[in-house]
Amino acid sequence: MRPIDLLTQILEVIAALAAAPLFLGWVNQCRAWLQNRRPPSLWLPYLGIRKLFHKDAVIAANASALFRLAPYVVFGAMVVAAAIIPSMGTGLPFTTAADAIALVGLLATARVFQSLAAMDVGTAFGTLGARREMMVGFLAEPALLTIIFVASLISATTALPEITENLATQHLGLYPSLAFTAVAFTMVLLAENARIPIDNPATHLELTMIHEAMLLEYSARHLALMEWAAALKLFNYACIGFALFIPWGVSTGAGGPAALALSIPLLAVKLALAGVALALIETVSAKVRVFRAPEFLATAFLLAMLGLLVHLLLGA
Amino acid sequence: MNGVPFDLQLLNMCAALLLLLSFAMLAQRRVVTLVNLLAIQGALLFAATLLLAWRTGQHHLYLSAALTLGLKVIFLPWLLHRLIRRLEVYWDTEPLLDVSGTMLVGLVVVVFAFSLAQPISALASTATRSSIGIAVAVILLSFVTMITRRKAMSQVVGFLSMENGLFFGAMSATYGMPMIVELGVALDVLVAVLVLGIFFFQIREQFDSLDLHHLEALKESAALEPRADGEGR
Amino acid sequence: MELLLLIGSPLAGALILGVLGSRRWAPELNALVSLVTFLIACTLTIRVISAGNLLVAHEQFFIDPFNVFLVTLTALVGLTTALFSRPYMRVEMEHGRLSAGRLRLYHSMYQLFMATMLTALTTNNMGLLWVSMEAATLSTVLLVTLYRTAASLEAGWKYFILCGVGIAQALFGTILLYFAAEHALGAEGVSALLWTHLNALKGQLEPAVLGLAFVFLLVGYGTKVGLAPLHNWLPDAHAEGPTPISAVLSGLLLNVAIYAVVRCKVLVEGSLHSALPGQMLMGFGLTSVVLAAFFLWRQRDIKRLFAYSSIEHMGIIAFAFGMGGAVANFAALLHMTVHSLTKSAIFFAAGHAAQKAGSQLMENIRGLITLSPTVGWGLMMGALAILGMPPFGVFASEFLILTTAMREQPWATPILLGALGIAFAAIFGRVQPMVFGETNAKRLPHPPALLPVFAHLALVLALGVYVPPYLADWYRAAARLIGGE
Amino acid sequence: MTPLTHSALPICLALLSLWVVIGLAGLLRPQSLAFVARTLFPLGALCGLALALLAGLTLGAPAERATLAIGLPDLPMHLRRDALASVFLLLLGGASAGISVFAAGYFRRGAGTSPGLLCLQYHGFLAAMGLVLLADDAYSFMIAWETMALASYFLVATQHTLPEIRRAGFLYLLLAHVGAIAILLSFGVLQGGSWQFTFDAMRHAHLAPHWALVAFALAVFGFGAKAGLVPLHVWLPEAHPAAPSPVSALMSGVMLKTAVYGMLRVTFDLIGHPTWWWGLVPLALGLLSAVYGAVFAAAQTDMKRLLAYSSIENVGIIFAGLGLAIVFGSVAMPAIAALALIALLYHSLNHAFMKSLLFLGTGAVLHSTGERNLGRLGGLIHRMPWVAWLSLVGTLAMAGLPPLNGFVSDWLLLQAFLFTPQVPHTFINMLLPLGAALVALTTALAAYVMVKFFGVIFLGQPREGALAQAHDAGILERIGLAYLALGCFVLGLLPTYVVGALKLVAGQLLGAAPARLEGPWWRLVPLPGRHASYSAPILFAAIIAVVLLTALAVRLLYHQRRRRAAPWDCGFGSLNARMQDTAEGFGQPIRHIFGAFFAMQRELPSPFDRAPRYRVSVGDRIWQGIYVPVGALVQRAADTVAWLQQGRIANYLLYSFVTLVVLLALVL
Repeated sequence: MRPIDLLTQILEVIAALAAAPLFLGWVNQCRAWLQNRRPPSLWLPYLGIRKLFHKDAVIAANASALFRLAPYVVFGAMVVAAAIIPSMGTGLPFTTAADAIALVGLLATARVFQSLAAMDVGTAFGTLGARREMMVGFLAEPALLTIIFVASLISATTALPEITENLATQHLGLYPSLAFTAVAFTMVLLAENARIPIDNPATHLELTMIHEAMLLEYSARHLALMEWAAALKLFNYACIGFALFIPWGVSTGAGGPAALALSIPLLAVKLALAGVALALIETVSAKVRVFRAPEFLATAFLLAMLGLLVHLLLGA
Repeated sequence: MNGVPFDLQLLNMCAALLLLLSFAMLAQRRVVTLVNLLAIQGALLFAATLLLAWRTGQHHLYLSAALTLGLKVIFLPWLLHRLIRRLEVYWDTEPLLDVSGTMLVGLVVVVFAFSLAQPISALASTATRSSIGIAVAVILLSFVTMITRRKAMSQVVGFLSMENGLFFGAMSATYGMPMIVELGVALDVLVAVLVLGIFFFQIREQFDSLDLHHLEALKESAALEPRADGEGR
Repeated sequence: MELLLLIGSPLAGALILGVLGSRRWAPELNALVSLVTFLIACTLTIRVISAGNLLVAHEQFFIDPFNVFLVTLTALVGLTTALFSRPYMRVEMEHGRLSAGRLRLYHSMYQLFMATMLTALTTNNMGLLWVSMEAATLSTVLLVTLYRTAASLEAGWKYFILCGVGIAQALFGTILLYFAAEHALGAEGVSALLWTHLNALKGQLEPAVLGLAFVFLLVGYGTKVGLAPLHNWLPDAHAEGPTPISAVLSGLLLNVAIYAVVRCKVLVEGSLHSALPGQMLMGFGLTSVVLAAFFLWRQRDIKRLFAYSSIEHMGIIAFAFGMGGAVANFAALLHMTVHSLTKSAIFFAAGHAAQKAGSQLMENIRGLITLSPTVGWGLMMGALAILGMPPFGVFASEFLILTTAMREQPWATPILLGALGIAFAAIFGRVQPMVFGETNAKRLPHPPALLPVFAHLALVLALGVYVPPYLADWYRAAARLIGGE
Repeated sequence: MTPLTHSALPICLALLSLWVVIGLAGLLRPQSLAFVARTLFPLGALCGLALALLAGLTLGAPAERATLAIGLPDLPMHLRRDALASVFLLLLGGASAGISVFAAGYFRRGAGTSPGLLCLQYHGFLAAMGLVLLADDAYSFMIAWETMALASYFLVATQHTLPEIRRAGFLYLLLAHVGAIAILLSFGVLQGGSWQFTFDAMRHAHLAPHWALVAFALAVFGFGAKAGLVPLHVWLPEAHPAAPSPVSALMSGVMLKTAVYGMLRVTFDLIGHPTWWWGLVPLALGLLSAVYGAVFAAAQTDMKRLLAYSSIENVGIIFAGLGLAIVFGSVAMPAIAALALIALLYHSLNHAFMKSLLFLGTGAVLHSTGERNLGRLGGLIHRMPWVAWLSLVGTLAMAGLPPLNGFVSDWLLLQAFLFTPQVPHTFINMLLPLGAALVALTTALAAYVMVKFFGVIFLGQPREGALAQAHDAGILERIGLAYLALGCFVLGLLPTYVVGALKLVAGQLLGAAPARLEGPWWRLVPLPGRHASYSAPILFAAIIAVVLLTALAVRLLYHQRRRRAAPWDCGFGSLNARMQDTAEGFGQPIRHIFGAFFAMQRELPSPFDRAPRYRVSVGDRIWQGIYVPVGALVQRAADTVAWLQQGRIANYLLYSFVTLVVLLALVL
């Protein structure tokens, strides 16, 4: 384990923690522009989180310890996940502890805890949100796994850094299978992060919301952690996307400080572009009814499996 | 029939008559007459046994002839007549098959019986080998009789005539069985008839009739009503 | 000597009980006589194990491994049944279903029946065999009608006529046998019907005649075995008689009948040198198993149910003997043993159950386990045993029979297994609600004496996990005798 | 150690017979709970623990044989203990220890079977399962197998006064018996002409390929019926809920695994060299069962039925692994075959612990609330914290979440699935990744099911007033639950050791020498030379660390002020318990998406109903499609046959006559 790798590892986690809200803010800003609204401040998420941390926590009378434990677990899972995803370099020492499948498992853990916490108080919205979240989850998770299978079949490993390295270093080739999976991945990303067309982060319209419904009972620091975790989740998904589909620019195997230094601005650029794209999608598409959500996700799942088949057929 | 000694002719005559009697039983509807026919059958059997005994000079045959006389000619008919009088069963109801049909079946059966007896007669060393076929025929015919009857009494008569057929078969094939067996058989027949007597009275007091259609309650083909609790399905 | 005592003691018992059978202590006397018979049988067995086969009374009687174990079994079950009938018949008297006179009839006929069966088993003379078989029918016919109900009379009548006619066929078969024998070894009269002699020179017997003889014998004795389609008297007779009689009919008489069939088969096979007799037996066996399985599916009367199960098992045994060979014969003998033990035990339990419920209809019998645990468990265990559930002995024999069938007659295996499956569903589906479930009847004051049930079941269980070597050798010897080289 | 390795088998036997003795001892004072439950059951638990330890220690020891003097005259009872048997003995002993301790506190006096008899049946059940694993000839195997079925049947029928329980018991025993018949036939084929029914003879018998196939198919049928493989699963959701909870735990956690054991024994040990495409059968059936079970579990409203269906799902996953192992093993890829085999064995172990844990949890809930219907539970985490938090462990494990044990086996299985490109059959290359996708779907569904299970029972507001009186489990029950939960953690956090042990079995079954484990103890590498790795301890530590750090940071940087208040009711009225999702409501998306699976009847209230009620019942298409028609067919056949017997003596005479004539014509 080289010191540079350790450095990369630390940098990545810090970057994730720091930049996640920023990314969220950026996306919101882009959306505002595209919708001809005055954009909110880029730092708004930070301010919100800071404010929440200062507030008094109000907890439902019949909330159990699980309710208060959940935010920490969710947040922790997201941070650990951030440490697994090679967003800057592939020589991450920690990634030996968990491969892509474990990463999906981590995300699932976060989801389960969030849903359980939402059911804990026993309000109509909490359970409703939990149910919908799990519904989205059990369709999105296999889709995500299948996407990862394609990538790992291409590079004969399930370790995320090696997939990235593999895809980044070999000569630029076209992978039709990856085209399919890229689309599928985008859909999963939208669904998992409660974006339009599955959910609308900007509204509290009861009948349609999923993610917000689960957070209704949370306040103050717990809510702050949840929000932050949500931002991290979006950030992580974006990074997974980069790692799988546009891996170029991360500092690979023997890459020294220079490569690392180069990879950071590249990451920023990717994120910026991703934010624009996300905002664009959310602007042009309309939110679907909850009943339609399964179809949307099933499509994603099928696309992923299609990608799998294409890969097996064409060997690419 | 030239070349065949006279007594043998007589024997064959008896055999033929036995067959005729079985046909008569097959056709006969009156219970009393049935019993009489049975008695005549017994008498013929007695005669045949006597002839055979005299011809072959086997002494145990005399004994069995005596048995036949006592049991089948005198005792059983007497008993049956008595039962009939006590129970007032004179007529059998219409058989399941009409007379001509029964006769036709009987004919087929006889042919079958003869072809059946062919190999046996071929081997038999006895003088009466030719009548084995008739014995078989008598057995099968009384079987048919039992099948076609509805009154308990006439079924019994059929049963007894079957015993007669067996006896005749034993006679004509092997000049009778060993003594101990003969005695045993005779004893069994005797007991059987006694048991029958008891039976008739029991049935009578139960159903005040000897018509067998009373005795058709125990069967599987009855439609089952659904079981109390629908378990086991 | 023991042999004559063996037959003599029940005969004497029959005479004595014929006179004193209505006394208060008559049941005990009955049991005592059976005990004596059993003891004699045991001494006889020991004697045979040590000294080998016996031939006595001018060779009219003989003992070889094949019949000696049946003799012991018969005496044993006879004893336990007498023990069981002691309280049972008393209760029947109290319920007013029996008069003293009938009880006397019952006792003396019971002993007579024992005597006839023992004679049939031990006689060396095919003619005497026939006589005693007929006598067995006659002695039980009046027992079947003991209750004088309409149903019992009908049952008795059918029993009498069908078995009478059947047995008549057997007589003709015997005559043909005698004829063939005489033809083969000249007119030496008496000895021509002795099985030992016939067996000695079965090779010379005339095949054509023996073929015919076998058909008559098979149809005749097969009627008493209850092989379908000759079985129609069996369910009625077994269901309508008093329970002890059902027990001995199912447990013993069927064995004796099949014993007779097998004796004949040995001779015939010896002379025919063809598989025809075996095939006939197998055909009868399969038909019985399949038909019985389907009949079982519709039963509502508890004793009828188990009567049909007897038909099924007789079918299995017939099939096994039909296959022949050392293993199959061995298995068939084992199956005869365990079946008669289990089935009589079941009838004991079922009798008590019906007595408590006051009805033989199964939907009136419920929740035995709360009503009287011993009866409940007895019935449940018995049913499971008869269904071939390990570790009971029935499974052991069925295991051997099935595996042999896979080798000898693969085509028949699926049929057998299917029938067994259906029988399982049928019987178990009816026994379970009788044993378990709730009942509105009140718990019994005194538990019934079910020692015989559990004694039998224990034996069956023991046979399932361990067949003692001497018993095994004994079975092997018998199997060899029957022609499993 | 050495003395152990040479005398493990006798000790195993001694322990099994000790179980029997304990059971019989229960008859001494059948009515005394203090004696039976508080004394005998803990003894049984110790016995199980000893068995587990012994099996674990002697796992690597060479196989031992023994021959007892009992059995059939020509077929004395053969016994054999090898690595495969040991693993399952470990499973049996380990899981049953916890279950017995729980049972000691669980059994109360009540209706149904008396405690003493229950004790006999329970320990007889355990001993029979042990004997199944040790049997080395067809006869003793069948005896043990059927005794196992019988004992469990009686345990299922404990509450025999309820008709539906009797029905469940009947269905169970019937299917078990049919399955046993198939197994018997399979052995009959396997002996391959030697007519020796010892397993050794079967090992050495050379079967023609088609006969081997027949034997395999029969085995799949027979053992599948016991394992609850679709479409032979119908008994399982009836029988498991019917039994008392410790028994449900035993049946679901341990007994189903004996079927897996039998499958492995027959396929790899007795048949030896399966053809590659045979594997597709268990693979397909397994995947079908997995999805089917998960979907139905999500739709259940009875907590024990839910767990029963989830057992079907897990058995499905195990059989899928079996299929993989067969495929890879027969195309000469022993390493990956071993991986699949390890995955399925691992999953069997995991399932034994987590499913027992959950069943016992439901048992505790059942006892304190008398309620099995999810619709009348809720909020129990406040009333019974022990049960709730321990069950949470099982829930997470069952949902396949890292770092608990459920995830490890899933991970191994997926690794095995993903290693197909080298398979020489393009067909399989196509198929297996799709299978992987299905496994992923199943795992995700399992998470859904488990959230429903835990959330509806333990979280939210109590749906019934009576739940306020619920009390937590007793001390013995807690010990049992804690033991099993600990098992989940150990299996989850130290996978390298478990895999190392399981490799021995793989070596025995596939003939491949167990490759030395590479990498340090804390890192699990699926295959030598694979760069994917998973380290449960580190991952766990990392999460804990981050959580603690965050908590610490929050505590240091900010205040800890906290207020309790009524939950937010959106401004209208006060919230009540009926506003939360019911079990039906939680299952709605599944019913919506997988509607094709169910035969649903729904009663929708009309808008004018005074008291609107929504009712939905979910039926099983397979039951209506296969079992009902078969029953009807037999019934019709029986009715037809019954026509033969019309009670007319004349007909009977006619039968005899015809028979006579026909036979005579035959011999003529």
